[in-house]
Amino acid sequence: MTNNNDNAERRAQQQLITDAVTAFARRELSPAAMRPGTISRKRWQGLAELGLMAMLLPDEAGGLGLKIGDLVPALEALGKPLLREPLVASSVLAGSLLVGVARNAKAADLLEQLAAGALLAGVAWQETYRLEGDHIKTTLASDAHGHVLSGRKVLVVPGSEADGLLVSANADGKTALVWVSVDAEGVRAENGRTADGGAVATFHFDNVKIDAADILSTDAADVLAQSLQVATIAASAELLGLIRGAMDITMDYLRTRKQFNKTIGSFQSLQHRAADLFIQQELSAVAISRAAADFEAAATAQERATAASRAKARLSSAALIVTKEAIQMHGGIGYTDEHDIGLYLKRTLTLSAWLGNAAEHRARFAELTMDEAA
Amino acid sequence: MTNNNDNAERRAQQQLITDAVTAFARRELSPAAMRPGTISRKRWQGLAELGLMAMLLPDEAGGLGLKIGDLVPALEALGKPLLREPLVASSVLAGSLLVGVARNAKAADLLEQLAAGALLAGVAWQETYRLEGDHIKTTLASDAHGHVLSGRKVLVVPGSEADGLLVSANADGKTALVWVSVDAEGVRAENGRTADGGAVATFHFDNVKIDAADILSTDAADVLAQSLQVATIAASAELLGLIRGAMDITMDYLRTRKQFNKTIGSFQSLQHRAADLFIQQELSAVAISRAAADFEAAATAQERATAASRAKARLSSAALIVTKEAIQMHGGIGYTDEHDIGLYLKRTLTLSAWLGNAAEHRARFAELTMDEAA
Amino acid sequence: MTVEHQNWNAMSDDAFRALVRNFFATHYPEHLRYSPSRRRLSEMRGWYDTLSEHGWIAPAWPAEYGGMGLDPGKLVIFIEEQEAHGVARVPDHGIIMVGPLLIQQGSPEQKKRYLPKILTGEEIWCQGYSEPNAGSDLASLRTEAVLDGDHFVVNGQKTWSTLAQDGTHMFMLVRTNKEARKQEGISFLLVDMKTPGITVRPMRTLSGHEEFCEVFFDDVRVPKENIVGEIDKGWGVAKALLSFERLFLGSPKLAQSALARLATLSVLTGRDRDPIFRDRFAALQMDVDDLNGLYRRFTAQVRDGERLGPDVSILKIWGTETFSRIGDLIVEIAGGAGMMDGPSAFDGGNFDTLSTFYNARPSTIYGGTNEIQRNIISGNVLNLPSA
Amino acid sequence: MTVEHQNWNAMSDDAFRALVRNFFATHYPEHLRYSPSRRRLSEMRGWYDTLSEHGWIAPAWPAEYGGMGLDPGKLVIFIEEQEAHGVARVPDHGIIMVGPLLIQQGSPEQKKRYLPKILTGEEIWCQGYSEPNAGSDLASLRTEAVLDGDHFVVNGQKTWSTLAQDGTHMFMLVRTNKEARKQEGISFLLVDMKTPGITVRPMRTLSGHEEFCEVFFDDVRVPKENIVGEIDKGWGVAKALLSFERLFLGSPKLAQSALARLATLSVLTGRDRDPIFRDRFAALQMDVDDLNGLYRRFTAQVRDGERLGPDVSILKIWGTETFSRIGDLIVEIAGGAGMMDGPSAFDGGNFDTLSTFYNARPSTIYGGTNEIQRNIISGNVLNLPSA
Repeated sequence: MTNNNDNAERRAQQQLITDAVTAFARRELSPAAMRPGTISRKRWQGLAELGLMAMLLPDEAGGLGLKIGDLVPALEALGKPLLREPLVASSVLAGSLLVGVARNAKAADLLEQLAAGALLAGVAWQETYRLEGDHIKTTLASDAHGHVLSGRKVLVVPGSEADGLLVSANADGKTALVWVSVDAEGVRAENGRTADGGAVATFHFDNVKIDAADILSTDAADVLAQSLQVATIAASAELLGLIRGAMDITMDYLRTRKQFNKTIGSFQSLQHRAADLFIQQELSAVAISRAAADFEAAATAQERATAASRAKARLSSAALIVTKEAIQMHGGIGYTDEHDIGLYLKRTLTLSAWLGNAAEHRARFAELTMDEAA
Repeated sequence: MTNNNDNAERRAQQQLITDAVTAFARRELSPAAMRPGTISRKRWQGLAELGLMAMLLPDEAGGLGLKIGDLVPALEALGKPLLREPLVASSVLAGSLLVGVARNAKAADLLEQLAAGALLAGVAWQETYRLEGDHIKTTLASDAHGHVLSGRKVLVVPGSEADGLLVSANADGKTALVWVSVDAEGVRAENGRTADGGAVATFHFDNVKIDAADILSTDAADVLAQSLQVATIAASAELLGLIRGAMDITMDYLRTRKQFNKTIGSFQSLQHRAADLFIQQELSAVAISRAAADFEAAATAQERATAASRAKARLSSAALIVTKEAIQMHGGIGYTDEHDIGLYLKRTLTLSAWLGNAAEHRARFAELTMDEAA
Repeated sequence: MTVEHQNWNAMSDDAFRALVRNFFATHYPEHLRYSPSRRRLSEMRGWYDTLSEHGWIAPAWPAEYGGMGLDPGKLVIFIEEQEAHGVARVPDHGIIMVGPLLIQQGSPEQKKRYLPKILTGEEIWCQGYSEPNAGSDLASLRTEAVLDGDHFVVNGQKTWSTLAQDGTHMFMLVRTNKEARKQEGISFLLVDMKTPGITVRPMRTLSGHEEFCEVFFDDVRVPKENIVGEIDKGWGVAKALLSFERLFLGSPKLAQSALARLATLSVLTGRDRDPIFRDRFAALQMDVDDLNGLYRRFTAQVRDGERLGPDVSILKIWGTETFSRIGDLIVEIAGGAGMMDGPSAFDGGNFDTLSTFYNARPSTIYGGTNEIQRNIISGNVLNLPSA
Repeated sequence: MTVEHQNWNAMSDDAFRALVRNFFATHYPEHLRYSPSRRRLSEMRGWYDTLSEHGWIAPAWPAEYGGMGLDPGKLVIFIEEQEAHGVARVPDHGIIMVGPLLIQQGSPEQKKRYLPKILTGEEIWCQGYSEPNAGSDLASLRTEAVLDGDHFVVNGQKTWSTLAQDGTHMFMLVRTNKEARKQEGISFLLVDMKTPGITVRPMRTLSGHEEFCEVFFDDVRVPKENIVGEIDKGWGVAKALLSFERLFLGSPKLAQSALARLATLSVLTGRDRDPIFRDRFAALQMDVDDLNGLYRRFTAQVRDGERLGPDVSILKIWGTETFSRIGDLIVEIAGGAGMMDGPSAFDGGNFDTLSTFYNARPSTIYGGTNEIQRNIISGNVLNLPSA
């Protein structure tokens, strides 16, 4: 598909981005920055300045026109020191949707704001806690008086901290995508917190009037599916960063903490379990780079969905294994909110459940692949 | 149900039997005695002389009138040094069936032979490799000319080494039980070996003529189900003996084998895995004694079935966990046929699959209990 | 306080069960039922008083000391009904740890001084064992008590003291002899938390609760007679508590109530009809059943007056790890709701999908990590050689 | 022997794949396809000759030494097609171990003497590493070789020598210096099995095959020039082979073909429609997929001329344990047939339900037990301190 020159160029570009991101992460991110539940608009701006918001956007939208595989190392580097800002939800997912529906003035405008770091968007697509199929109950009804949105969406990140929402709705059997401001009349947020303390909300739309200009698409089913897959791989990449971060902290602890006059890392039973965690880390790295490559090379919707589920099934599972064991290896101190390792567990709980957990993606993988395999 | 005197008497009687069986086991059983695949009629006789064939038989059949709970310690003691003879298949299962249909001259005669150790019976009940329901395809057809048996039964222990078979058959929608000599006309055995080298066969019955006197029951469905449950608990008890035997050998090995100038049992990773095997052993002991007690106290068929499945699910699983780890802990030597520990794995493979493996009994347990639980 | 002591043990099991069930139904506050995490004293004070007034606060203590004196069979019924009704634990270190210990090993004066106030709830106890650098390696503790006249002067720091912020008294291990080998030279001390020089700092846990505290001792003067047993022999005193603690920590209670929560969530999510879930639930059900069986085996040993052996460690391992597996499955079937802090709204009702998961985390750590328990089994039960 | 060497690497992947597929379809004996266990030389001799005659016996050797000289991409295709067609391994210690080693580290004389006869199959190699008291602790081996004139005199015993009964030659580790520390003083020696004083005793395994042998050495005289590399420096020579061996032992081949067998049995038993089975199969499929990914990462390292690090041990662990889990599930879904030795007759065909399970047992033991591999990871990759 690409020749060697392209490949070399791509690798060089990836390296540039990753270096910049790593430097940013070292400067701006830390577990301490994770603790407050609120998003820093300044850091959000900073992420935009790195080009992260624009990576997946095409050239004509002011973006870099990169692919998901290019984003993986950057997200990994940001996940490792813990990132409070909802880069995957509000940039990767929202951005992919906007790019997908781009021939539209409003979408182009939103994209421009997004690329500049001036927009914090939420994507309201999910209506139950399950990784559901295509049926959408939220409706966009249109008549001579205009357009009206009604329904309920759950698990919308970043809740009321969002400037506005991209909402999927059933419009005469097709999937529409509309832009709704969070303070529009008829919009009600039930705010909550994710496990890691981030903002999230259930949004109720009670006959919300929608301007025609804010209807970004009336046939967005494929774009939505594909954007969710991109976000799923992106979330998996952030999980890989979490795994690496938790591993570093835990291995350091094993190398230094003493009990019974011995460094606890010298106890063979912990050593062997550490080896198993390392295997989980390496499997995760392999799984995600393969999924990204498969996704890019995919010819069919089924292949894309398979790639995304493969990544999320492995990463959601591996990250939980690693962070749970990290707590156990830390002993009591790991269970207090005072030690950073707990933040890794909480962030992992959040990201591993979001967009479908391991069991849900394993089930989807089975559906997608099984009749060939068994 | 019983008063304290009865209980004390029962415990004393159990102790007597267990002591006698243990002495017999020490004298007559050993891995070496397990190696030849053939059954020793002399040992079979010896087991009968211990009263083992008669334990479950009622007084009037020359038996001891004991219950499954009394048999558990004896089977455990026999399983531990490895028992080649098919005590559960040809005595517990066959005996329970014969007792269940006992008002019958032929059955009484067979029971007498069984109690004396003169009979080696096979029970042919299973038609597929699954732990199936009640539907029996083998038929017993009757008309003016007499009775004819046709069909196929699999996994019949001890294959052609049996003197005769107790065969279940569909007789006009009811379950008949008939006695068939292995060399009767129309009986064909496809002999095989179980994993542990024991005799087993698929029997084909091609219009086999059955004497009216050899029809032991024409309504044996309940007796068959209950006898299989008794045998399932008995097989679980033998598996407990296997676990204990494999544990003893393996812990001895860990205490003595040296590598890297250290006794391998001093390596903490092996120590912790050994602790987990010990937990499996103790859970198994608890599971089986509870299952036996539940079975005896059961008021319904459902309770009896639940007790049996609970025991077999735990024991089939635990015994495989223990014997597989035992091989791993022995290293290469454990994989040769020259070391005894392999015999424990092979016997475990045989007994854990026979009468339903862990997954099958877990599924049955779920069916039997789930609508109350979840 | 006058309490009418009945001969509960003479009742039939069924009658006793009915009585207990009725008691909980009548007296236990509805809003405190099925609490997912540990309740503070302020929330449980009313219930403590109710139990106390009826003489039901200490079901396992002998009647002569003011307990119900239940035999193990009746005690099991009591616990089962408590569990079935969703009754939360009161702050019970005095009732389940200090009380039984003093009854066994306390001086007559100590029994007289402390037991009645545990029964009334006037005094609430907390534990002072762990230290920042002596977590699982308890014997290396460094908090020291130096004799000065008729007082010990205590200096040092304790940690992981459960709900110490609610405690009026602490039972603690202190080093009274620095020359002796690790496990010797430790004494078992009873301390009034109001004594000057004590600072309590609650620690927030992952689940957001202030369940544990750090406690600092700065020249704290404790009367000499507050030692339990002999001076320098506190390790033996504590050890008796430790194997009892393992029995307690291995109680099927946690796993059983977690399984009930799992069943509830499976109905809320519709997973109760999913074959994959049913298979895993059946396995966990059997794991809990066998945990129950193990527990009864050990309690029967206690009932028969046998000393608990080191094998009781298997109970703590199996109990807490079964609990943990159930917590994992709750999170799994919660799907997207597994990312939410606190309760999520399902169609059939609210459900906190992470509380069991969080509660399972410390269970495999406290009371001697499960690694320590496995060391005990391999060394003291299986006699595998030490490294 | 004259073989026409083609420039395979210049072909397109598709064309090469078609060629290889056609080759196997045309030449490989039908009755030897999908063999569940290791085949003996007598069964594989014909196929060895066929490969040899076509110059296909050593796909990974450089063309200048008579191999196909395939680049890694083509090699993967070759292996995939081999696997897909169910082609069994020939006795290949010469091809995959001794050959590459000699090409790298052998003297010109050794290359000339040994390589051609490996290609023709005139000489079949076996391994002499393990000893009864030096299983995983290879460095403590005791078989000694004492220099006597221009010969070494070898005494001792080797074990776990795969198919040594079919070998004409053995590559072995011997102790040439007893004074030196454990890993020093070991030399790498090539031995003709016809030399007087060698006794081979096949051992029967659990699966009933004579797959391994014990080999006894009683004053066996081996020419001095048969040492590879320097005397006393054999550990380094062997180590290069060991990390290559780990790559080889971690090949997804075993797990992949086991997964195919599992799929076959699931159809025979109807379990392919069972949601519980499908869930577990999907998990195993992903485990195998990621194993594949890992394997390619390490082979890419080899391709790029990088040295394999100690982290290659994860491949051996994950590969063999995934293989083992698949073997377990085969036994499980076999139901009652899981108790049968050898093939059972299902409605759709015969199936040996225990062969994969048995083959999985030694896989976690040989080539350095998985315990040893975990020691390597924790010590040399994670830098955890030694005890």
